[in-house]
Amino acid sequence: MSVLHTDELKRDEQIPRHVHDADRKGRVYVDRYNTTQRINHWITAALFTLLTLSGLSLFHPSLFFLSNLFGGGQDTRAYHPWFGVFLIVSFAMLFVRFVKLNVPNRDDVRWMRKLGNIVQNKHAGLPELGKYNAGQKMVFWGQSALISVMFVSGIVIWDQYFGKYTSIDIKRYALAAHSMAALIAILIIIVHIYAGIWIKGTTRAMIRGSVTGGWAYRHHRKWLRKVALGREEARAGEPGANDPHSPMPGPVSHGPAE
Amino acid sequence: MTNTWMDLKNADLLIVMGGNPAEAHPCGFKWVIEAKVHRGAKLVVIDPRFTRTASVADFYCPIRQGTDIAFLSGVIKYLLDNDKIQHEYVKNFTNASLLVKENFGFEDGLFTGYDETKRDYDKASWSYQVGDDGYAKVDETLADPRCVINVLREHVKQYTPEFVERITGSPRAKFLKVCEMMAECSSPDKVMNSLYALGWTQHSSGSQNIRTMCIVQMLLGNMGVRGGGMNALRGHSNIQGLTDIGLLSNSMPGYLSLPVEAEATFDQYMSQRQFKPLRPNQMSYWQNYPKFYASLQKGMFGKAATPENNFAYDWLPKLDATYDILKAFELMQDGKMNGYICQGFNPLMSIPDKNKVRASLAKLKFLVTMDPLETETSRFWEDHGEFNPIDPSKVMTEVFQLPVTCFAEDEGSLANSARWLQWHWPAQDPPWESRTDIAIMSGIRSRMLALYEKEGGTFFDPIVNTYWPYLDPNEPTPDEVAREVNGYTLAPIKDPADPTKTIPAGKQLDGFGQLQADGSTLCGCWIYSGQYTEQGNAMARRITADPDSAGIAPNWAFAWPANRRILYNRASADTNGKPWDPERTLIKWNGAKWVGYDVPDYGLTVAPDKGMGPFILTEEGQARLWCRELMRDGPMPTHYEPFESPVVNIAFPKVRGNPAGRVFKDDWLRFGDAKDFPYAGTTYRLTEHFHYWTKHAKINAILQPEFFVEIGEELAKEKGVAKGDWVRVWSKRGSVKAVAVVTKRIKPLICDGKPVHVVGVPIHWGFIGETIMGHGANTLTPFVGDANTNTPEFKAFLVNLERTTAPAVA
Amino acid sequence: MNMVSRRGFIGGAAAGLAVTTLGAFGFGGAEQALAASVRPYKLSRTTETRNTCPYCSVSCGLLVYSLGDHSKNAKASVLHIEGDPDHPINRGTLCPKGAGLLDFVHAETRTKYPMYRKPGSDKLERVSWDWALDRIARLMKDDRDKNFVEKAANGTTVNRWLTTGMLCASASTNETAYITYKWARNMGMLALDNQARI
Amino acid sequence: MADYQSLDIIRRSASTEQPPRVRGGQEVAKLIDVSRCIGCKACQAACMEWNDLRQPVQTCQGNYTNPEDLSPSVWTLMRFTEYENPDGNLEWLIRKDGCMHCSDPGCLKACPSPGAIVQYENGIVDFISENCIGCTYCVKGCPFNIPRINPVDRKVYKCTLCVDRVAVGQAPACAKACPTACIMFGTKADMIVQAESRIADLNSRGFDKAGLYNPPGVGGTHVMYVLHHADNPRLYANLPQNPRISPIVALWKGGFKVVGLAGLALAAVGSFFHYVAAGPDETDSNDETVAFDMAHFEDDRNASEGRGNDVRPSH
Repeated sequence: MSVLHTDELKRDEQIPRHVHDADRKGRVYVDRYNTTQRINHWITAALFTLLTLSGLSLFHPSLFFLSNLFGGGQDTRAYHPWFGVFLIVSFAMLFVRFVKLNVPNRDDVRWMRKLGNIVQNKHAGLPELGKYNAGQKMVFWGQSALISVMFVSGIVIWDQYFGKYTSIDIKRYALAAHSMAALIAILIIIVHIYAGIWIKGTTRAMIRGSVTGGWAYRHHRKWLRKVALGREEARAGEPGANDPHSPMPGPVSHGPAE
Repeated sequence: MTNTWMDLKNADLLIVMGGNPAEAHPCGFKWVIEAKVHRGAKLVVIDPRFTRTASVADFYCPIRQGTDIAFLSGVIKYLLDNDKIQHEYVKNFTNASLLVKENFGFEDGLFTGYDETKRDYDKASWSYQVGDDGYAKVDETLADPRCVINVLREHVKQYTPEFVERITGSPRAKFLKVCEMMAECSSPDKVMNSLYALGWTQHSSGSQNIRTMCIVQMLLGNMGVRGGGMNALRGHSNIQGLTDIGLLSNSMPGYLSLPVEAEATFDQYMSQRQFKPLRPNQMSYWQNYPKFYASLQKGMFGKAATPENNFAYDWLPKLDATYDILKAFELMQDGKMNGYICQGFNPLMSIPDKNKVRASLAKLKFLVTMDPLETETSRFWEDHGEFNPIDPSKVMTEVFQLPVTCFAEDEGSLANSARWLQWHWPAQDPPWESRTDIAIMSGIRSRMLALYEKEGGTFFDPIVNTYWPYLDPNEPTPDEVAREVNGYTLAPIKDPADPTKTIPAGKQLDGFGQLQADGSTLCGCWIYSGQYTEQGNAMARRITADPDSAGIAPNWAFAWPANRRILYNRASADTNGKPWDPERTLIKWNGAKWVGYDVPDYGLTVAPDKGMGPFILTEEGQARLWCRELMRDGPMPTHYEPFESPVVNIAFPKVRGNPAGRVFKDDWLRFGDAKDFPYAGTTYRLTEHFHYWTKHAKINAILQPEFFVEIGEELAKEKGVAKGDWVRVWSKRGSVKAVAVVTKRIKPLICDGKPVHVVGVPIHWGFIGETIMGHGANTLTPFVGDANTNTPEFKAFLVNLERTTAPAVA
Repeated sequence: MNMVSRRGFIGGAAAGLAVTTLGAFGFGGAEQALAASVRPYKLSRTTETRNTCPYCSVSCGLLVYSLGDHSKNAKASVLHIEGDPDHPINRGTLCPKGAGLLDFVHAETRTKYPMYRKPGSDKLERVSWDWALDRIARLMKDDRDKNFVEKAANGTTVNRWLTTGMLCASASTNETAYITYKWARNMGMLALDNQARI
Repeated sequence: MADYQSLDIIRRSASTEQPPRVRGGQEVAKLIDVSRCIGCKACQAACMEWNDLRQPVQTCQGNYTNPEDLSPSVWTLMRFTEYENPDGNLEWLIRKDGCMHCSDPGCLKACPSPGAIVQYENGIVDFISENCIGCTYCVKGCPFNIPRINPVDRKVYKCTLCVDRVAVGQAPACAKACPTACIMFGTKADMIVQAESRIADLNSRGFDKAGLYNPPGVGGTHVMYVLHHADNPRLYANLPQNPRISPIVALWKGGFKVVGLAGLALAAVGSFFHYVAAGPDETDSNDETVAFDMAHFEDDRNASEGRGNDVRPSH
């Protein structure tokens, strides 16, 4: 991005490399997700959407019309498990990228206690947070668990290829588990999406890859500090090797961010 | 069948022995179930295997195959000892009181007159004591030891329950339970019904098996009554008809018999066919033989058959031996048969000793098969690996496989087991290039005729003079033929029913009562007369009414003879003409004539006090507990072991098999003994299949896809065979591989203290069709025939068995 | 900025989800018409013919249904067979053999054309009817001329032909049987038998 | 496909709309009297013939049950069991397996595709292939393990009770063919009366426990058995003792379906109202400035902190 500078200020190339000056004076952007991560996320999101639409069409009669999006019931039934297969791959990549930053810590507990305030947009007395807050971590772990459940149960009920390996009784449990897990997962995603709408400035992270400095300061101040001090790589999954606050124990080597 | 299929519902006790109707005749068997459901009847099954029939039976008794005569002789003894017989019936309607010749006897398993070298009897002593009046002597008191019933009593005395158990392996308690159930039916209001089929006929003593049950039924008074009778469940749709029409080596239509060589002249021939009554006032209906004969010969040769030439008597081929199927293949094997025509028959699979059959066919100059299906026989020369090992290049037989229409494409009548003649109509056009049998036979005939007319040849008078009045000589219509079989007048005749009337020439006959011996009537098969009268084709009638639900349906199609549905129905009423059981009225005497639901098998106006017996075809007018010289192997049944038996005959240890049973010389060498072949094999049908036809039908192939053998759990354990394993079963004649069905339904039979294991071999697989290729059951079976009918002994033979691997796919 | 439109997309998805969810409570109105139907009855315009089962001797009455109405240009072909309910014995029932008759009528292995195998050959070859019948007549006549026995050794007239035999079909009609009898017996054939023997 | 409207539908899978119920009709049923079954498989043959089904020919597995199992082209199957009763006598128990046409069909309950499974007012439960999506939920819904998926067209098949025949007043092919009238067909009421007389007959023949199998757990069935050992249906090739729709399936397709969707709706609607009530959570210029300062004046980090403390503008 091309940025104009004032003489008093550090030139862009002088400030930490994941912070960039904005067009507007006195504003910065902080890198949050690189392109691969964003593509990975959106592929996952798209698959999840397809799975939700196709899955729901088979879940409740009134939603059966959604199967028309996929060319009818037979096609919906045929595609759904394949979406699932792609999702599991895509999600596994996300998981690997983000798992280290999603390990819960004591800040999360304190943050959770203030949840009542948070939903009222009151941030007073909140702990400073690293890259993710407890809610985001819950989304992460919740989806990880539920997608695993859906994958395993999905295989069991994927009659076309795996029908002969399990008894009908096991399949019945699998079906119940699958649909229950799916509902919870969708619920989580609704909250996830809404959070993106509600917390202004959030979606930019996944679309442009960066957030405004203010957003970072407001929601993930600990993270911002590290980024601003150049102590932490801004990109998720690339924690600063020397960061004593980092919950991650050892260095992880990654490819270039951009 | 003496009775109808529906009439089975009128029985109180149904004995299935020597048959498996649930499996082989399911739709007829429904009437057994009806008897159970609506009458509370009991069903008893006596069989080596717990069959599908047994699965719905009230009582099942196992028996070793080939020992039915011992079992039933035990029953006869039980009935006589316990006085459980229908006295009035036995005394009046059977020959119980007639006196047997003094010099008739039985010793060591042989009747008087046996000639071991001929394996045949001189039957001179097998007749009644005849009085000065020419009639058989009687003792009405039944006290004379030569009374038939006393001779019979003496004959069966050794068959105690213990002895029966030793021979048959039927547990004594079960045997006695069967005796008790049967004995109940000696009361006039209780009726037993015997259903049998090839489980009795396919034995070297097959005819005598049936005889034995006939005796039981006579003692119980169950012949000629509703719900009773002897019911032979015939195997094929028109096997009855073909036999009626005389397509047996020694027959002519209507059970007339071909002359034998000794009957050089017509007078000699007729002297053997007098059927003079043996008791006063008897009808002895066969006395009309000359009428039947003359009318038949008019049908065969038309104008060329005249009273002067004894209706072309000399043109009839004369027998020097019996040319049955077994004999035909024996001739083939010996190179004495050059041509063979199989009009819808599959001898390679149906005749015992498949290896012998294949080798015999290979010696033919030409073989013609006419069949709607490709048969194994038409491809006997084709190498199918272990299923049909042969080198085609060494087989010099010319083979013609001609496509023929099937039931769906042809028209005509079939005679069912109950003697009903039913007409059917074609439902589709002949597919591909198939033609009707009639067209093919006529086509060959026309060509041969032309050749004879052009080239001359050996004695062709009978060929050129054959009566062939059909509009299209190359394809006579079934309608034309049916009219001829029924018969018509050739010249005006007096109406026998009303001598004041004359029936003009060219009219269809109303029945065989109108036949004449002078050549003024023509009739292709006298017993069928009435099938196509001036009123039309009676076989096409479809009137369902059945008064009193008697199981008769008198106006549905036509039943021979004379539309009579239950044979010997006069015997359903007592000596006064009153039904034994009013609930089961068939016919009764109303003071002037016989009336009822069926056509009376009797003189319509002959009063009961005239002393005429109810069995109008016999010379005695009575049923025969002892049958004179009419059977080749004895006037009374005797237990003989099958030719291949796991045990020796404990009744007569010196006798192997039926002393008069048919065995060719080379076949003695192809018998095995119990040392090498310890298990008792038997063959049978399964309900899913019909012989070797349905293996061509996908549906039936799906239902029973593959050749298997059935063995009991005990034998399986002994041989280390599990359900579904492959086993090899072999006899002295050949070896087969099959899947093992290990079952609780076959149990070892304890015969004379030692267990006999039964090996069941169903028959339905071959190397052509939709089913999986299989060896034929006839690979195993012996080439031996019943003494009277020459029917092969498919039901009892010896095999060995071992575990093996699946056959190589050919 | 395209950001707005992206957000709009996300919001739209959420709203869509809400709407579809609401739809599940009966506001959807997306029901299809109740158009489920039964299979058409396949015999409604077929030709029904009375026949008799060709297998065992119970002689079950059949109703044979065929395609085509016997009009000039329609080739009749059986498409279904079931029991004749009027028939006094089977009253409409059929056993597994009878119920499978359709597959006998249309069996793959039905004979289609006259076929001939030459001596020593390993195959059947298609021939014409005329050729086959001519050849059979020739073979039979030659055999009869050569081997017919007019007189026995003792001079009795016997007029028999023993070197060609015949087996007759247990499922052919009485009319076929009669024609067969007349033809075979009048030539002097004695080795003439049928399934009753077996 | 022609729609004869000869049979009215009373239940339709995956449908919330009530089918028309003004006209009422008689329920029909098939009564299978196992005590008079001879295992001849005529029913199987007739079923294949009428419905134009031909399973590939299999092999013999060492018993009489052929084909080995129900399949998309095997809608009914005789299952053979050899049973030695306590008296030591053998009984060959032969049961015709196939769809029971439950009054409360588990398949229909489980089916997600509208109109793929219907129940007619006469009690017949039929699969309408054109609506079948091949998910095999019906397989899991069925308490009798009957429906089978065809891997080629991915549609599920089972006995239709010959609905096409019944619609024109004929008995199902199997019932018509059955040689021993072991399979009877008529109104359900008549079949129950028929069963009673059969049970009385069996009682008189020593089968004290003979009875009718019309399991209440699925609301009764339109294919019923007369069993000689009604106290132990498991003897008959594992006929369930007390079949009912699996509680798991009932849960999944019952309350959960509604509660689950309600939950989703609540979440969506709730979110919207939250937005309306609480409004967006936005960063203000203060936050931005602090962040800018942090990036550009890292030494002054502590000084600039605190400025961002939260007083949210309320909109």
